[in-house]
Amino acid sequence: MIKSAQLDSDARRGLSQISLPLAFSVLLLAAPLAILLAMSFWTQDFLTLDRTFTLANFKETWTSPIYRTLMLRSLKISIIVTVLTVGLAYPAAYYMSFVAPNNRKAMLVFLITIPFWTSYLMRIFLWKVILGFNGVVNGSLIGLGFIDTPLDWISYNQFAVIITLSHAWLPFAVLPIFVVMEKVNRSYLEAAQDLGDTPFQRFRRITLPLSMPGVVAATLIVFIPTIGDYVTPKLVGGPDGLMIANMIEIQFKNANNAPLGAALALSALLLVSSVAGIFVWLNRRYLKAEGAA
Amino acid sequence: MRAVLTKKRQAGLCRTMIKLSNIEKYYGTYHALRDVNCHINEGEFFSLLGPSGSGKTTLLRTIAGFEEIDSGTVMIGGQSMVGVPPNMRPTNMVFQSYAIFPHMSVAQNVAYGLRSQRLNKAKTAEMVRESLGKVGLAGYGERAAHALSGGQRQRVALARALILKPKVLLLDEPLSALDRKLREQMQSELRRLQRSLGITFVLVTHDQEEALTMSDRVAVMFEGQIAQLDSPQALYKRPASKRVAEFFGAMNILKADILEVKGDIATTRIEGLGVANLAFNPQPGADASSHYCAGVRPELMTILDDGAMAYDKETPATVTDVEYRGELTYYDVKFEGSDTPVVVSMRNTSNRELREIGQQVRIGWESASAVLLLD
Amino acid sequence: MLRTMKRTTTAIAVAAMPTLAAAQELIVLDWSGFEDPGFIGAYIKEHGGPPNYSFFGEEEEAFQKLRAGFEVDVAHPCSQSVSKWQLAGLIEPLDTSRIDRWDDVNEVKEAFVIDGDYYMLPTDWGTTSLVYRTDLVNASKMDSLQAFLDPEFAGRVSLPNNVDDVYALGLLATGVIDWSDVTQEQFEAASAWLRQAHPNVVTYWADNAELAQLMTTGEVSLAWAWNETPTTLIGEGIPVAINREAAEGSSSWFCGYVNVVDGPNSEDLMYDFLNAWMEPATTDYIVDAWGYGSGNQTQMASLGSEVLDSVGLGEVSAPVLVQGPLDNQMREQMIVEFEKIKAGF
Amino acid sequence: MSRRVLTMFMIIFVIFLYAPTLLLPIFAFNDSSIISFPLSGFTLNWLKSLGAAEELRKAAGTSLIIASVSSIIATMLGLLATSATVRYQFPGKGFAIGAIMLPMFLPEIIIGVSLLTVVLLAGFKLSIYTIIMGHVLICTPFCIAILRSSFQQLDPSLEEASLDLGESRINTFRRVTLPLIMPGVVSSLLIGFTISLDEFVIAFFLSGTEPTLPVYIWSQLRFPQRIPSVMALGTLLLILSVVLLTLSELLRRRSARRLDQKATSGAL
Repeated sequence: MIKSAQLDSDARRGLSQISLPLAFSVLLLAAPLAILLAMSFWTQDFLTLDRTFTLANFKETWTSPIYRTLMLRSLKISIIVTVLTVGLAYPAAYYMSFVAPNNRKAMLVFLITIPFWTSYLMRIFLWKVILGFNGVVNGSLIGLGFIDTPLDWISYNQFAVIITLSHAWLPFAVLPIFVVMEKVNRSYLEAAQDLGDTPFQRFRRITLPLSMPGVVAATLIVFIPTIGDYVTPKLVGGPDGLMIANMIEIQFKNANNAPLGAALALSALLLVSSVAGIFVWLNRRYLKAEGAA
Repeated sequence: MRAVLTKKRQAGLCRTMIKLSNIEKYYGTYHALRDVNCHINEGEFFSLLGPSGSGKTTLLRTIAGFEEIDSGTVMIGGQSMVGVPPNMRPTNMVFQSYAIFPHMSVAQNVAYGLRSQRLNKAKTAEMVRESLGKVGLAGYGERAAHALSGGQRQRVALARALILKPKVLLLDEPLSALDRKLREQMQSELRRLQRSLGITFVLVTHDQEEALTMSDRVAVMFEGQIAQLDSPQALYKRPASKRVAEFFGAMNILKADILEVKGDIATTRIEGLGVANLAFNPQPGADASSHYCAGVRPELMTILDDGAMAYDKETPATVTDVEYRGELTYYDVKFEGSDTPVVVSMRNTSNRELREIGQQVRIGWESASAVLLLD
Repeated sequence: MLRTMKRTTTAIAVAAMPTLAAAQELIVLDWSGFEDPGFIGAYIKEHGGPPNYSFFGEEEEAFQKLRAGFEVDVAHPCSQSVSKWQLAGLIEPLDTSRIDRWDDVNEVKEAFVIDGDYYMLPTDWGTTSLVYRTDLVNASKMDSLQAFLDPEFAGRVSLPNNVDDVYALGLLATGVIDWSDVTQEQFEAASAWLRQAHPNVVTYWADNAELAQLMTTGEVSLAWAWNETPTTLIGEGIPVAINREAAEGSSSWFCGYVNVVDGPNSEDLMYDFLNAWMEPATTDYIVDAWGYGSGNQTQMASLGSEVLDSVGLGEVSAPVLVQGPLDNQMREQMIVEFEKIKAGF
Repeated sequence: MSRRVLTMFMIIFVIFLYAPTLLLPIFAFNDSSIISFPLSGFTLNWLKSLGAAEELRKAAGTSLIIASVSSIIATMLGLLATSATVRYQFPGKGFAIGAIMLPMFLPEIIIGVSLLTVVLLAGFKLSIYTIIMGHVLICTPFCIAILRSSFQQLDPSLEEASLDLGESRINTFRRVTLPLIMPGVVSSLLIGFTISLDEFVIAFFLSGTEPTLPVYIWSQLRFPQRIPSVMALGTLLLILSVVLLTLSELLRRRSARRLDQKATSGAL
């Protein structure tokens, strides 16, 4: 009936609790962000920064076809990876929370994170072995007589980037969904069934809306960092798999054009935040509609 | 024990356990508590009654220490509670949701608050057993919390609070989640428990019947204010305002004009009933411009049989509707010169016949049973 | 064991006394793997143990880290970084009189002279050349770099994901052998050539392990590769051949140690370290165990052409584009252009 | 969805997760420095070479320490931030949470270079502490994303009940809040651990002379003499973690049996 928040002492408590993590972030991150922002309005000639204000970097970012192509490609790959990852993670989390016996849950959580304790570089090498020319997939397909010559569309392209990235982010998507599902009060499910829902209706009307916060968290956890990944496209992307982060990376390093890199990074940040924002908004609407129905 | 307290109270000796003075509380611009003042006595069963949103839970949580007030003081046992956090207050609470810790057994829940007392295991177990026994859950200690029924959860919540021997037990609508039968059973159990322990109970409820049956005194709250604070009987008989009156069962409300006030007697003209002298004590917040009306409970009026026993007042009326309800019959009647239907309830006795619609009757009533209500 | 314990104590002491600890241990910023004691046997013998290493994966990252103020005594970049690092004020001249075998040092050292001072001691080098699977491509077509453009090899070609090696190829293929004064037209011709080659490329290899993987499976049958890769592959029995004498030629690269300004430790230690690298024993070891050339020219020559040819380091008659220092503006253009080419623009 | 379908899905899911990792041992014992089929033969050389690869082993140790400490600190900061934002209203809340979540949005190279500048300006020497600092910064947003949902679904009256029963705020957190959000906390620790263990860019910029395993491995890209040794090391670490997991599971079962207690309440 009455919310316990909104109080002076609570406000103080909230502030004091957040002060430590906030101070940590601000102290360490204020500089990077300020530098990034300032730099995006400057220009660089080899090693010399020209601190005259200009919008040229943003103009180049938003008009040059190469950046637009890379930006859209990154967005596309990130969205596919996110959908794939969250789509696969959801039933897995569902299994862990609703099907697996209680005393197995902890073990399952560890089980799905352990493979990710080996270096990413090693995993990429091994992915290439799996997807590669004489790799596990092709070898099996040839061995089974499905194909005669190795498929070459499964490595060194966007497909390989998508597979590798989805795999890498799976545990990060499973965990948030699992955590939320663990909190779903089991009596709601019984209530729904009691009120005449079929298992599927019950899933759609109770489990899914209640686990939505986890899906949102998982989506953001996968989507946001994926667009910034430059290692995977560099190592498995081949010529058509490069993403915007590769370009940002190059501008900051080899190309000695940090200002353009900053403008690209900020634009990518803007793009990611808007897409993430739209997603969160759509989700709210969905939950509202679900609640009203 | 209770008898002693009652005597003390009669002698004006009972001690104040909780004193709330000038309490104001805002949520942003919403004025949640408006100048709340009241005393709650030691050993008293005190209820805060009101519709939802009236501020009763806020007031309870203010006593417990969960809400910070914007001005005013809370004293418990003679000590100011300013800056005293909930865990340091001599109060314990039974939450509306019961707040049973789901990861603990019943015994662990009950023993929860004992930890700071650093008792040995045997002593703790003994106290838990005793406390569970008091609430009728002997032998339930090893049950998992989530395996309990609603009534059992409530008992665990009680046992968990009572084991700490608080000076004040706060109950936030503890019975609202229970079914009717269980609720009635728990009402009497709570009452019995309170009597046997002698602890001050403060109960929040929106159910007037619950408040009337259980409490020594009830504070009726509307919109963040205490509208009336009195014993259940007085509240029923002498509600101070139309709102309070309507909150407690049926009351016939008729327009009234005060013609003259002499001391505590007001000569009043009541719609349809004529002029009568009614008891008058000005309500706080009322002034010369305040409007009043008169209220009479249906059971305090009678349809007079021919030549029946004398009533202070008699007024002719016409029956407009009859509703037979077994034990009672409700009649809607209209007085001459009034359009307001008035309900009269009559006990059905073996020799009493039902009246018919359209029949002319005489209504007997006492001027003492009519009350002046602030409009 | 004692060393390990000492290191551990140092690590703890670092927390307590940030500036005092590790005062007299040389700090080397290097590629990982170069902490191999075989390279600096003399130093270890003299000082009882190896120096402290800090590792980097890309020169540009090392550059950024040094620029941000990370203090080391000596670093290990490759030839193209020297002038950039010097311009950024990160490195200072070497005192050649303190390098015992200075006269034996490969003459490429002259390429690292800026304003009369020597800035890098070349210590390790290799070659980049045409490498192919003998069982998968027709050897007769492998005598020209134009093979990379042949549609027959579409999807079977891998080029380095490394601007220097790639432009060395582009320039060689368009007839430039010395890139020290490459003109804008030559650069554009090389870019156009690389753009033409791009559709044939299945991927730009990032490292030897990756290329070795690709060539072993046969996904790549033709590559522009470091000499180390074919050496490894041949050692594993994979049918590959190296052609350093393609008509247009091949390339060579150099890496070495530079003297970082404001190194926290004594320069004596640094010169001991550099001298250890110039020991003949180091040369023998690096050629034998790693398949790289050594900066000690004299000792390299003494190994004999048979040994050197077997690891792809021997003398060749075709032109060699030495990846010496390159005009910084030009290199920057190459970097930007290469990114565009890779992205298909 | 029927249980059998879900169980089948889970089995395939786990196989997919382990797909690349299962090849790890193969190449750790394959007698070739090239990570590729066909296999050339069995060897223990790579495993033996670990004995000599002192830097590699040290790097692995450093990484484990950094990952453990970072995940614990990041989870603690995440708990503070989450509890503040989920429970309380206070001015500047949006800004605060935005600032804390920001590292998730910024390119790592930016974070790396500028952290290095900040750290050096502040007069710190690069060490495992500076890496921990950087990793805490980037792990905290992930921890918050996980912990947030845990907190959101926690009934606030449970904590109030504890306070009301006389426990202090800290003990309330320990006895009531923490056990109830345990699945979230464990997941947060695991995510922090996993991210830190595999993070390269920030670790590179903030490492002094004690590299982490990813820094070491990534910097070997150009001269990959020891990739199979790294595979051998990965195999050992994998086996170690599986053994530890099995061991703890066995221990848990035994103690559960001894206490004759069926694990009743929520997961972890």
